[in-house]
Amino acid sequence: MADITTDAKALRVSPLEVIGHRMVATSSPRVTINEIPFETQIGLRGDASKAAFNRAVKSALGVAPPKEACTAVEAGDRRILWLGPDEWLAVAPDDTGADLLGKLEGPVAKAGGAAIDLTANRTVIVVSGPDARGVLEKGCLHDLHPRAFPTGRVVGTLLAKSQIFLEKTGDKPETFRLYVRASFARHLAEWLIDAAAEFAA
Amino acid sequence: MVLLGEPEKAMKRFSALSLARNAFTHHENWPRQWRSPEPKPDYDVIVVGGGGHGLATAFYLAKEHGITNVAVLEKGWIGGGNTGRNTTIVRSNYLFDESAHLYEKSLQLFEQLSQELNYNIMMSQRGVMNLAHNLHDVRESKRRVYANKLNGVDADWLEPEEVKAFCPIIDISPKARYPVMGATLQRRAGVARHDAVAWGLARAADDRGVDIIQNCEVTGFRIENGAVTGVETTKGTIGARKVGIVVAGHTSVLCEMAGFRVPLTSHPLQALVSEPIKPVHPCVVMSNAVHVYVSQSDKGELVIGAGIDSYNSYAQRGSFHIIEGQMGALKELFPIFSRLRMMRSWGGIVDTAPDASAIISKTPVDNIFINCGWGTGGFKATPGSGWVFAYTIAKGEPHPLNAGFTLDRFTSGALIDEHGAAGVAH
Amino acid sequence: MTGSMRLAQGGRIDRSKPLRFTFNGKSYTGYQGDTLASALIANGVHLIARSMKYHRPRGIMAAGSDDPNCMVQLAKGARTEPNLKATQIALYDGLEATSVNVFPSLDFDIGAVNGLLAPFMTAGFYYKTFMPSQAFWNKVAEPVIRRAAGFGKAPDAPDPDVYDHCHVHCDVMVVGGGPAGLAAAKAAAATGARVMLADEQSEFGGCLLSLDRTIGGKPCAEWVAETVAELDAAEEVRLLPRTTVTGLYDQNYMVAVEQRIADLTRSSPANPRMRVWHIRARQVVLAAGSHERPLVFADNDRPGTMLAGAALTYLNRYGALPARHALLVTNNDWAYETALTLAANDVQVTVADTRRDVAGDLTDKLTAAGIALKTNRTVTGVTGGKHVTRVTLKAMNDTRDGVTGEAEEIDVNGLIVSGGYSPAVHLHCHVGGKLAFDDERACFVPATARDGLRCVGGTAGHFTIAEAIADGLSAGRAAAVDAGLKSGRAPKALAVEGDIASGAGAIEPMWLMPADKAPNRSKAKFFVDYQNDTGAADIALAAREGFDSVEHMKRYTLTGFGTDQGKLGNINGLAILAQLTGRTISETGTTTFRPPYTPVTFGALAGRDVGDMMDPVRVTSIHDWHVSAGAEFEDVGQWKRPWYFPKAGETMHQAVARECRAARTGVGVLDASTLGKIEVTGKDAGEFLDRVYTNMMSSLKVGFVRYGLMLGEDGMVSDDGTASRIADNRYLITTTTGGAASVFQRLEDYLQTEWPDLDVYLTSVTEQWATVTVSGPKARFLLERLTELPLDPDSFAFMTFQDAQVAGLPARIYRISFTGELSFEVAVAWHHGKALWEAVMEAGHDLGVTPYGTETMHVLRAEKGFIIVGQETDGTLTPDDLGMNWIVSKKKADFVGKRSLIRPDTVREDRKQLVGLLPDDAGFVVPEGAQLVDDPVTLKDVPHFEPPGLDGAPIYRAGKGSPVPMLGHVTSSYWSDALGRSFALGLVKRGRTRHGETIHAPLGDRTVAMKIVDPVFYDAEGSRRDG
Amino acid sequence: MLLIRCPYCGLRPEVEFSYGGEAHISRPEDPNALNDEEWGDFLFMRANQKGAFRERWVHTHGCRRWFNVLRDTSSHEIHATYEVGAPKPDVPGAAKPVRKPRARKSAKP
Repeated sequence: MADITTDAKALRVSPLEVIGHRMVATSSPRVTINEIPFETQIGLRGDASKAAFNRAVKSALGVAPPKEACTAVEAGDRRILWLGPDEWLAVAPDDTGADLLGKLEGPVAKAGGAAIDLTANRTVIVVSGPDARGVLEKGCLHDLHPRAFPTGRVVGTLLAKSQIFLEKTGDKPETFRLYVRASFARHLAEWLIDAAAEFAA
Repeated sequence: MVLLGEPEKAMKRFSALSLARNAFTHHENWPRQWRSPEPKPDYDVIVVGGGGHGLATAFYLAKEHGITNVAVLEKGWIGGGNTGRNTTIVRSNYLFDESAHLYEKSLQLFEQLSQELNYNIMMSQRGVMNLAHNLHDVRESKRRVYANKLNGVDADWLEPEEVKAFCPIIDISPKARYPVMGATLQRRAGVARHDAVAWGLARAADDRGVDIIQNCEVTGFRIENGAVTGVETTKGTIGARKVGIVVAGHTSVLCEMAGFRVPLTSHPLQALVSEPIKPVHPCVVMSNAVHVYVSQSDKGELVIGAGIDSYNSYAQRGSFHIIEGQMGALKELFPIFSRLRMMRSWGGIVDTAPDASAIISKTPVDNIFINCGWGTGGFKATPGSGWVFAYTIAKGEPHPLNAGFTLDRFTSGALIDEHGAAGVAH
Repeated sequence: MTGSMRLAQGGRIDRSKPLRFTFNGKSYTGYQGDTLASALIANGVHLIARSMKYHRPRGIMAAGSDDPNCMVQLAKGARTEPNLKATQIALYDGLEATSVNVFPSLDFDIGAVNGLLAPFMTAGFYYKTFMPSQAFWNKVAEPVIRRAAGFGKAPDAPDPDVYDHCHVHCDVMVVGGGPAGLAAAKAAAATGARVMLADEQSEFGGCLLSLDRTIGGKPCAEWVAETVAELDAAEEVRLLPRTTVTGLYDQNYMVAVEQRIADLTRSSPANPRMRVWHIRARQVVLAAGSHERPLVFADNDRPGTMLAGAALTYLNRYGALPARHALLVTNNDWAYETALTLAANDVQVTVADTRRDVAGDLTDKLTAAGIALKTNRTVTGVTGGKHVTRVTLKAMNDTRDGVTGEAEEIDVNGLIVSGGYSPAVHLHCHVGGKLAFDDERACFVPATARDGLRCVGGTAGHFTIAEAIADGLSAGRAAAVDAGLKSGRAPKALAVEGDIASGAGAIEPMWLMPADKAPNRSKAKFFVDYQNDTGAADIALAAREGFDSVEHMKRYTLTGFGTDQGKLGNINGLAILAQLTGRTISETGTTTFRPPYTPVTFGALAGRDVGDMMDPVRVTSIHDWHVSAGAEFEDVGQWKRPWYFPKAGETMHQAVARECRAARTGVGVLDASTLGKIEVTGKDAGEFLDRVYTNMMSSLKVGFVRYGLMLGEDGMVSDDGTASRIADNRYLITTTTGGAASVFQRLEDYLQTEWPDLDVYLTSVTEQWATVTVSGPKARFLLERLTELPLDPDSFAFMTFQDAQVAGLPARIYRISFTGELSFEVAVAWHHGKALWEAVMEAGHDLGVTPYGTETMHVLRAEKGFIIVGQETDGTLTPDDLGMNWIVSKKKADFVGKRSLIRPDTVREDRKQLVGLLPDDAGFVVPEGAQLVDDPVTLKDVPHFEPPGLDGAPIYRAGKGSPVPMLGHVTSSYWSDALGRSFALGLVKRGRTRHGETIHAPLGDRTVAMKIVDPVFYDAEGSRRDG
Repeated sequence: MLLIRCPYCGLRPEVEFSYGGEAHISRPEDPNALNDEEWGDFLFMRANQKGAFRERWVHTHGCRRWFNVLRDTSSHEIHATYEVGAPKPDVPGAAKPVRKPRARKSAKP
């Protein structure tokens, strides 16, 4: 894919742009809800037992894909989420997309895998605060207690009726990143606003 | 003080008069509604399964074919399986010809069943509406209405305002998540009292000489030279010239005993009722798209069907989220039901065939016949199913009404794919 | 009874907070902490309701969810609620309650005339009558019966309240906050376990709130307060008062309903009225207590009749005196506590015990309290229509199945009864737990062990507080250990003082009490199920008529079918059935216990899944533009797709005709983003697609696009779409909008389980790409304004794609056409969808660029004879049926569904085939779904179906009653602006051989003749696709 | 709400999964070699045991992997879950499923 021009960048509309202000309005010291739009996301497929695949990923992202199920690894501002036994999601800040994809595509394909741009496929919602868990528990069937869901854990699951990847990124305060498909994002944001009302200021 | 009824030869007719007469004798002269006989050494026909379909089979064997040396073997208590666990809807507005003809036969039998059995089965023809919520629904609904009419089965298409007029408590707001875009209506359809169907059939069959033997579980089949000669039961071996297996959810288990397989899977199907309230819901409403069907019983309970659980099960219970998931849809369609309360819930075991249609057929074993695969829709077929199965057993060949429902369709590919009609449990 | 029955002091009510309320329009006062029932009792009101069948006056029997009688309609208007039990309604200021099912009033109820008809209204009487004809039942009898049935009324407006759900996990879930539950929670919490404790009452403590005991040297109320405070302070303990665990499911999954707002305070998403907790626990401790049983004797339902435990609760917990002159009738020791407590509150008490012998220490206590004790007694009558006034006792005969001696009449205004206790084993049984009848304690107790589930205290049949506390402490600790916690120190044992001993002889099983006459010969009623008016005579009739299975008896007599779910009556009913049929109680067995334990509000079960939250609304990145353009939307699965874009004053027909015209003569634009998209990568990608499509995909060249059909293994068309080869080892395939998820899952299935050796990866990219279709003769002209890429047919061939910048956005342009016109599908990143769309609209402004919706798309493709999966198909059609054999590879040895295409039924010659249909009336659009027949019949002339009889005559036959043979149906039908007439697609038996023939569509009032034609109506030679 | 152990992700609630019916039904190597009855059996005949049953589930909302479960259809008790291609565990008290990074062996014997 061609490089994203500066003009094209300005023309992007994130899935939650129109209701971002309502997410902010709902936020309180007890729980905040924000969209992080346009994070670079690249789907990685491959065989983690192959050194070439690991090398290809590591050289682009600074870290090899995690082998332990349901975990994420971080390297600076990049992270790799385990999604399945041969599937990961590489996440990096906005702006790094084309560069990263360029670095990954060829070497990963050569190692028998695949790297696919998924930047627009999902958007990221961060739910954070002492009551973040209280909000998510209204629709998430996982045990989110820190004993069962430590920082660094990632699960693919349903939140209410939307499929998400749920990643816990911090303990103090508890912080979760929700990766939701773009077409569901608005529904999920509405759901979160509703669920967070109990904890609003 | 043991008050078991005396077995009597002749069935006492039920009527307001007999009720009054018995009141003067403190109701001490009512006989058993069906005897509790010990099994005879052998029978012309053994019907395995004392649900509605099995009892109807025995009744019609006796009534229509004069075959009265018949036993119905029931492992528990009659009418205790799906017959006593369904949401009692009776209708015949099926899409495909074979189904429409069979279910219409059944509906016509239902319409006279109270009189025929001298047992009030409370056949309440209050009309069944199947709602359409999107353009696809509308198209398929109309297709079904036209097909029904050409099959001589009553059917109407209602526009949303007509839906509202027929059932004023439905919300037809176009703003709903899945608005009501119309409905099919079969006015002759309705509900019947499920227990009474089983009991009335049992009483009438018993009166014609059929032995209804409860707490008698079939544990095996006697098969000689490819033909059945009897069944083994917890009450001993019983000889039989012909055997009909009508055990719904447990069909696969019985067929396995008889040495052949059937293309069925057994799933939980749940249902629930609300507390009894004053009449508020005048008809039966079903919705495929939002997965709800609901009527109000004569006792005042809202009777609500939940969906089928995806997994195989014989546990007579399903997963709660199946029920819970339907309550949003219920509340959307009937906003005034929100503050009413679920009082009981239960589960049955439904045997489903790949094309969601029944199997009423000969089998690889001579003189064993099966009647199964009714999935979520068996209750409405009860008398019709018994009628054609009795014919099939008596004649050794299917009746034209069930000719399309034989096992060989899974080899030929001539399925009767009623998934459209049976998409939601009923 | 008149006057205040409120004690001057004592109880847990707050006398400083009086609350005013009305019952049946009359004003009363109660206090904070009262239930409606306790407040009524304190006001001397016992007549609360009428029974269902006979409309007998009824009062308060119990103090909790087990009460069968005291149903009321609470509040008014949209927030009214029927059938609530007065015993469960926490009193609030301004509460309004009325009796249900009474007319014109509770005091004078016309329905009571049914009492006179009682001799006829035996169990199941309705099965025996009302059936002179089907019409009589439908038109006369049933409407009357329906009106008579039911209790309260549904609200007449939508529920303004809000409910929500919560999903939580814990190590140990304790159900019930009485002595056993508190002890269990305490012991479990001491290990650091994550503990949850739920109790249906607003205060924890259970029976301890009504009893006088010493626990660990402290008054029990103090112990409760301390324990609750300790639990409340523990970090990992969650206390849920006012929360009923209504069901236990597989693997320790529980559903519990919390009543968060008990009055008319407005709820909101921030403060829901009820919350449904979904709890997954590693270990469960069931400490749900037990339910007291009444005794079955003549007229045992008079208002003023109350269970002994309930009387104690009203007295001790609410400071409400249930009677001033009371008779206690009992068969057990435990009830004596009530007699002694009543006496201590200056109530004149007599005790009638069914047993011949009562333990010495109890008789001593009675003597000391001045209570007369009569042993070996049965009740033979109770008088007092609206309140008990007199009870008649007789001695039992030697065989204890009849009475002897003189009647003794005792004047009372309260009849306290106790038939023993039934453990609340419901949750144990929800997951298949079995029960055994314990003869010594005369009750069913849990008999099977289940991993992770412990029954303690009353639930285990341990009816003393000492047993309950000991049970709880040990079970709580053991549960925590089993949940993986370290045990630490064993909890200190707690001494309990004040229990009435519970040894052998503490209870004598007593079911149907001996009487003057057998119940069916008596004018009196011996109630078993109060709410349904089921009496011992009904059970006897059921047994007599052969309903001797407990399930049959239950169904025939309705025992246990009430809103109390038989908590009070079921055991008595089955025991009487056992007695009447000469079986033991164990042989008779119980009916099945099923969730919910107590009724659950539908709105609570729905939670927040209402309105637009009922199902996710999926939208494209261009959705907001469509909304502001005034589009009408169509639901396609969860998606909202623009259906058409009406301009002011336009009908749908006009709008669609305009949109079609634009796409055929100018340029139209469609948001096609909803199609499913899957990236197929890996060296075997082509081979894989060859196996799942009917046609060859491995031969596709890079840069090219091919249309493809997918079948099920049954050979029936299941989905369609395009495959584009992006690179040697990389394809992008599209699916139908509705089929995206199922196709993706099915492809993964084949890949993972059937062909794991193929080197292929699938990735869903549906929302990576927004797609805008630009279609029409001016499409190229428009698009050339936005991209530098040459778009002429030589540079950009049909069925190819190229990457380019479009409107400054990185894009991929596909030259494919679903309209037959020159057409480009431009795909950009999802977040660029809106920018692209707006650029197209702007660039095409002077060209009259017209947005079109799914309806126009459907018309345009139908004019070309293109199918829509799910519209032309219904899961019963092969490619050949659709005339699409051209897309079925003859070269491939196998592909999914191939083998099924040569089954006997799929090669049948008279299968339905896709055809075009032209109505003779060119201005008439035949409804989709219309059935097609050969003869021009009219629907109203079709006779009612007469099924063939025993002669086995054919279904289709000459004469009346035969159905009309149907040859197919109309699948798509539209007005065509391009053709200037109506047209349709349909399926007709042997249709391809019948082109030129006429077929008929019988509609409501007319029958439309249609000519069968080729399904391609427009530009059959395909001249327009290059523009 | 069953709790199902995905061989890759661990215990997860039922709603994350979809059901796939009887396990170990192999698509015939050469469907054309089958007669109509045999092909019909492949399409439609399924074991429907009461008791221990080997069945397929897919972790739809999680890792999207198909896997096998040995579950009792009369009690809902799950005896074992195992990857596609892993040896069938015994009934009940089966050996733990063998863990492999990527199960791509022949799915069905």
